[in-house]
Amino acid sequence: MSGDKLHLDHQTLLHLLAQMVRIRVFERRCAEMYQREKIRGFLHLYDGEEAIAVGVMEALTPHDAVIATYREHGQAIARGVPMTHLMAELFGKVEGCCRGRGGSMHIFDRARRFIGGNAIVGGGLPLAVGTALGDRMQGRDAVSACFFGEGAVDEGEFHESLNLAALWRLPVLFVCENNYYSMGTALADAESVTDIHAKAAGYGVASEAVDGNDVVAVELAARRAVGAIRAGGGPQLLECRTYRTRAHSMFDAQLYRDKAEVEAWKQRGPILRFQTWLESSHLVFDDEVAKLEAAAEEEVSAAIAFAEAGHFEALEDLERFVVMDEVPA
Amino acid sequence: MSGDKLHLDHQTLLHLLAQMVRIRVFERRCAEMYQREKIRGFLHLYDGEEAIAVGVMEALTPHDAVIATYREHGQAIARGVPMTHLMAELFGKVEGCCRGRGGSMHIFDRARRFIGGNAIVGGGLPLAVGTALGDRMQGRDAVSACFFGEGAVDEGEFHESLNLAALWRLPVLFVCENNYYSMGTALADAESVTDIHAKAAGYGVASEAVDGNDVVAVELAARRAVGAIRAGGGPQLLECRTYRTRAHSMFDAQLYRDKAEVEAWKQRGPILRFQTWLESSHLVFDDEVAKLEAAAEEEVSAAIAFAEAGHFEALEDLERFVVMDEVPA
Amino acid sequence: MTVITYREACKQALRAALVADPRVFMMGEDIAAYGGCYAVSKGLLAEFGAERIRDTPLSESAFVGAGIGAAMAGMRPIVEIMTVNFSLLALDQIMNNAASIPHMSGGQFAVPLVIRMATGAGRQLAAQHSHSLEGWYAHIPGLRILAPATIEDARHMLAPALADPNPVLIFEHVMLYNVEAELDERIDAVDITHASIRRAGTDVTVVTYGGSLPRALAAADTLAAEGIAAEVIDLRVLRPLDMTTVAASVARTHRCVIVDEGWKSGSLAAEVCARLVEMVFYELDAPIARVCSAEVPMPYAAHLEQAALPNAGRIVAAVRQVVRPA
Amino acid sequence: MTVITYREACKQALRAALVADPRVFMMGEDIAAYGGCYAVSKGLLAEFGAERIRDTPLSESAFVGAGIGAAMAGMRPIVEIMTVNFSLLALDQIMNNAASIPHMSGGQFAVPLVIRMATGAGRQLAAQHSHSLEGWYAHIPGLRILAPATIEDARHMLAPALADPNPVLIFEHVMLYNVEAELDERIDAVDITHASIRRAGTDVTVVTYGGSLPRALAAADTLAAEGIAAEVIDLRVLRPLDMTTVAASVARTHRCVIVDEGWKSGSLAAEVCARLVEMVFYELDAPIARVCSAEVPMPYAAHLEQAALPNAGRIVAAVRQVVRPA
Ligand SMILES: Cc1ncc(C[n+]2csc(CCOP(=O)(O)OP(=O)(O)O)c2C)c(N)n1
Ligand SMILES: Cc1ncc(C[n+]2csc(CCOP(=O)(O)OP(=O)(O)O)c2C)c(N)n1
Ligand SMILES: [Mg+2]
Ligand SMILES: [Mg+2]
Repeated sequence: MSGDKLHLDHQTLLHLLAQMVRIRVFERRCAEMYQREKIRGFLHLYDGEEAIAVGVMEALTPHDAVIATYREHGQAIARGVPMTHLMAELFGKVEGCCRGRGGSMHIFDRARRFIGGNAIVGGGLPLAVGTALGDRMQGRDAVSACFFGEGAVDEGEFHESLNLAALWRLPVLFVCENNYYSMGTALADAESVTDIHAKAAGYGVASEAVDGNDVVAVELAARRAVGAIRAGGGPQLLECRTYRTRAHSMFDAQLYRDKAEVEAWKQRGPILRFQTWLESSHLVFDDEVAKLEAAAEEEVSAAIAFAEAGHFEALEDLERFVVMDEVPA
Repeated sequence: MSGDKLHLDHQTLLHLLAQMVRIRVFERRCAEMYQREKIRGFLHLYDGEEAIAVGVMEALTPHDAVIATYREHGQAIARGVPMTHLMAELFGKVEGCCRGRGGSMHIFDRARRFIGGNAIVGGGLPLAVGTALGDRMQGRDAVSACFFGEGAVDEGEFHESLNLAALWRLPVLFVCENNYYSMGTALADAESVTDIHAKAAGYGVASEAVDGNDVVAVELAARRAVGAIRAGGGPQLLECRTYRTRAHSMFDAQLYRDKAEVEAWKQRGPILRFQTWLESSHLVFDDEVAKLEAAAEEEVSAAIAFAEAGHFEALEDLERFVVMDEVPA
Repeated sequence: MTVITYREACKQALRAALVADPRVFMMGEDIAAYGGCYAVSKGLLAEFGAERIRDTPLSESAFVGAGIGAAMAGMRPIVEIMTVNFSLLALDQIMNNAASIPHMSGGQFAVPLVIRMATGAGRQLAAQHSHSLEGWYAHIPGLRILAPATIEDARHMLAPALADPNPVLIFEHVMLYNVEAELDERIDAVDITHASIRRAGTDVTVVTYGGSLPRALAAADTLAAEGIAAEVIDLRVLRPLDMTTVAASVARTHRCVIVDEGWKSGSLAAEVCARLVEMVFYELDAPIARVCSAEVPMPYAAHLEQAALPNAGRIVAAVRQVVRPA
Repeated sequence: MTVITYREACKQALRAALVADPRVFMMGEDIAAYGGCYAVSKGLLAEFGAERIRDTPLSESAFVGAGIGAAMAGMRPIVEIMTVNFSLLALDQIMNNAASIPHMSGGQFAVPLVIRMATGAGRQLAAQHSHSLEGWYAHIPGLRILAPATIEDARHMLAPALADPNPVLIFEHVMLYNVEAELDERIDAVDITHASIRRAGTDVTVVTYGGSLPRALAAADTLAAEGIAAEVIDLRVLRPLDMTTVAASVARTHRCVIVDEGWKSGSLAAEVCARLVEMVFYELDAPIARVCSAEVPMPYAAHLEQAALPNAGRIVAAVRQVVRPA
């Protein structure tokens, strides 16, 4: 699979589905763990948006950097962060990828160049400009993929970051996950122009809007964008239009939207759609889907067991890493 | 004079010239006073840009609000702030419009709704959105005219303010004084897209670029924009293209630009051009120009005398107004 | 007497303000359609409409600046910054405009603006969502800083804040919203100038505010059982500080412990300590002690977070040390 | 021995750092083509080229954040924020990213970033351009804060700052740039951990840093003529504070005056005072005094500005009061 064309072979298709299912199952169990008070704090789930993380991540290499938001379980899983480390993090255990200090909103995984998990809306965009600058100055052929919600477009950081990345032609892939709401505020109540990908023109940044619920479309668009970046075309903006079918966080009564709207989007959910298409096109066998679902369940159960068995960091270590002794190699 | 048409009668033409000359003369004497150490701190002169303040201000009424930057002597004078109060302010005297606390960068004049004088690049834009909002909520038919340099376009505040003003369709006239440099940084080194008025499209804000060295063109464009705002068309952006023919401030060696470039722009200076046109079109008599120049010199000299004769605020009053006792009526 | 939550008290205050003065309006993120991140403004949109209860884009700098401008244009805005954590994005507007314009303009303009924000830790929201910066904001001349710690203050501080011609920042601690208490309906106003002695005592003065008040009161209970009578002072107003009340108390008790959820270095507790040294040094029988947050970005894990925060146990230990040094 | 300006010392430090390590680069507003707002980086563009000496747009939040990202990607950026006054626009990046990511990521990422800024008043730049916030920044865990007050520190603090795996903020006082002094060429390194006794004395400890050091030394001269031997300590490092040096001095002199250009309430001076109370309370023979800036947005007029700032006269008066109370 490369360049502008996807070889939609059997394994690839199954892999895309499996990745989305892994995320979905992981988060279903997260919600359960939240109810059981194993997970606390803010928990932002990704239901309905899985195609974006999965599609984009397929277009990246391990050398690339990924910068995400507080709603980043999907990106982390698609990027290969082990579920065990992820779940242990959510449980606040020292075996978690951030020793339990970060929690759901701050997933970091150095080995996978997964650089947050940022809970300040828009806060990750400048960082991505920086990793791209650092990579370029060191002659690395790496892209910095920066995920953010359409709410981040309201922030000055969006503007400053797009301009800086474009001005210096840095290898940044800006991925806007437009799910039409920032918490309870509808896009049209926050942005005077709701066509986000069109805003890129103000910076001379090439952009594309894509159906964010279509994993193949996302992957294709991401490959095009990453290809353009690697070819020296400067930063690119990908607007993925999608919908969050669950509440914003675990504290949201969803007063701001209709049940019918949510239902309609559920019917267009990325997993349902892709799976239906695969099945109706006879591209997968029945038991393959069941198998990958079972595998996902098993993987998540193992992650929960791992997290359960984990330990809480020693209190003496509370202040460790506030000041670093060295730059990790 | 009203609406889209300027009645270019004799008095009007003379008035426009006189206003520009008043600013020019005022500032020439400011520079002198700076050399004589009567004025200190940062002093940012407006030479070459006078047509913008004068042209825009003609389109406003006393009810409108004006929000400016640290380079605001021109706006203040065109708005009617008495030169005496202005010069006394620059001298740090209590007779100054801000009792000598603000200095050159912070001219305020409540009676004329002149709301700064803001030395943080971009810092005035949110304020203008706010005065426009406040006016609108109180049913006032007032426009908030917000002046800023093209450097402010780099800042997140530009983005946030244009969006908010457009979203709420507030009566803000954004006036970008594009003089192609922010201190020593050329526009092309700061903005990936240098066509500033085009950026307004990202916010659904109507915009126009105008020759900022042509006072009549500026006034016409400002009248169109203000007319559109008063007609309920929401905020408008006016990009006035101009050039600062002096140094950025009194500390600038101008390493970043060619003398020839400056010279070329001087030949296109707003006063020179307008005056030449008036004279060659026989729209003014010779002695009229000399008269208004003399009047300006006299006014400025009187302002200097006023400032000289002024007093320094009593030290006991240092902390006065840090906390206000009441909202001034 | 009715029992209400702190959240409800905040809401009643807002509603009363909106009813009382047509110049009052609210703006902030998710205050309208969503009902407020901590549900404080739930219902106000329906009652007052979208002109006066305004959802804003996620543009902290712009809408805080717009609040300043609207205040200068004659309105009485109540701007909500969802939580203090996001206020850094608006700090330039707060410090360089709201706090500076009155003085810098020679008194020509006032900025009668109220900014409310939630503050504090304790909900496992981790480093970027657990700041307690109200004491830090108290460094800025021109601002008045309020920290309602009781239902009464939550209910009544807003009116005088709106009447103040100066920018007032109100910090509501996230752990207080669900606290319930009786609201004495005979009281219909509070001042925003004085500290308040929440519990009288003779052996030591415990100075605190906001979310730490319940911790300090709990500590005082424990200490009472040991025979140590702690006087607990709620600062209420973090700027300008009412040091007269605090110093008078310390002049009686001769000992002082300051409890503050801010990071210790550069905390408001340091300022209170320094002022006491300036004012009543010769009355002190023991070093002044501080119980503050550990100097760490707040960790997510509950046990680490609790270890980082001031709590009754740490307050009790600090008081014991001050009263009966080992 | 050569006599150079503080400005030149800063520039030499930058040049040496750029020569020593290809990972080092600079970015900031007007540092390249213009040569730096205070001319510190003049000439570096010609010497090192536009890749390593980068003019940025006026986007403080983005380019500071970009510095953080570049540091995490292996570079050693030196970000210049033209002056501290504009740093508020980047504060979210500084506090919520630079200072938080190492701890929050469980030690996976360091942020080896240096941010330089000019600070302080004295040039009649008025309220928005005269802040002295370095002491305020010292509140934030995860940062190291440096305030070079001497030519030697201006020349040599940068190298250890770059070697530090943590974000380091360096504050250069605007009134120091033109100061000239001899640079001892036999000294080729300084530490960034200790305070320094700039003048020994036995009667009182005067603690200060940055732009106030010359004022404190001038005051010590005056006091010496009156027979008061003041020990002057330059904190140098505002976070973490080297209180060992300060406390040891106060334990000898038993008296202390702290001089700090920050606004008094919530100043670094308050923190130093509180620490001394915690550490050497029983050694104190008099209340600790603070000489800070008046709590006003800095006025433009020279006489008002000077009245608002700490100066030798106010320091002398404070010391006299502490040493021989009226
Ligand atoms: C600067 C800032 N302001 C406000 C918040 C509170 N907040 C958390 S998530 C959120 C909504 C963001 O919406 P969007 O960017 O569209 O992402 P989504 O949650 O839809 O994925 C808000 C307002 C925040 N975290 N940071
Ligand atoms: C936020 C901020 N960053 C930097 C500065 C320093 N500074 C003062 S004026 C200026 C240039 C601004 O250029 P522009 O907006 O184009 O206005 P001009 O001076 O050309 O009129 C800069 C960088 C500042 N005052 N505020
Ligand atoms: Mg969204
Ligand atoms: Mg300019």
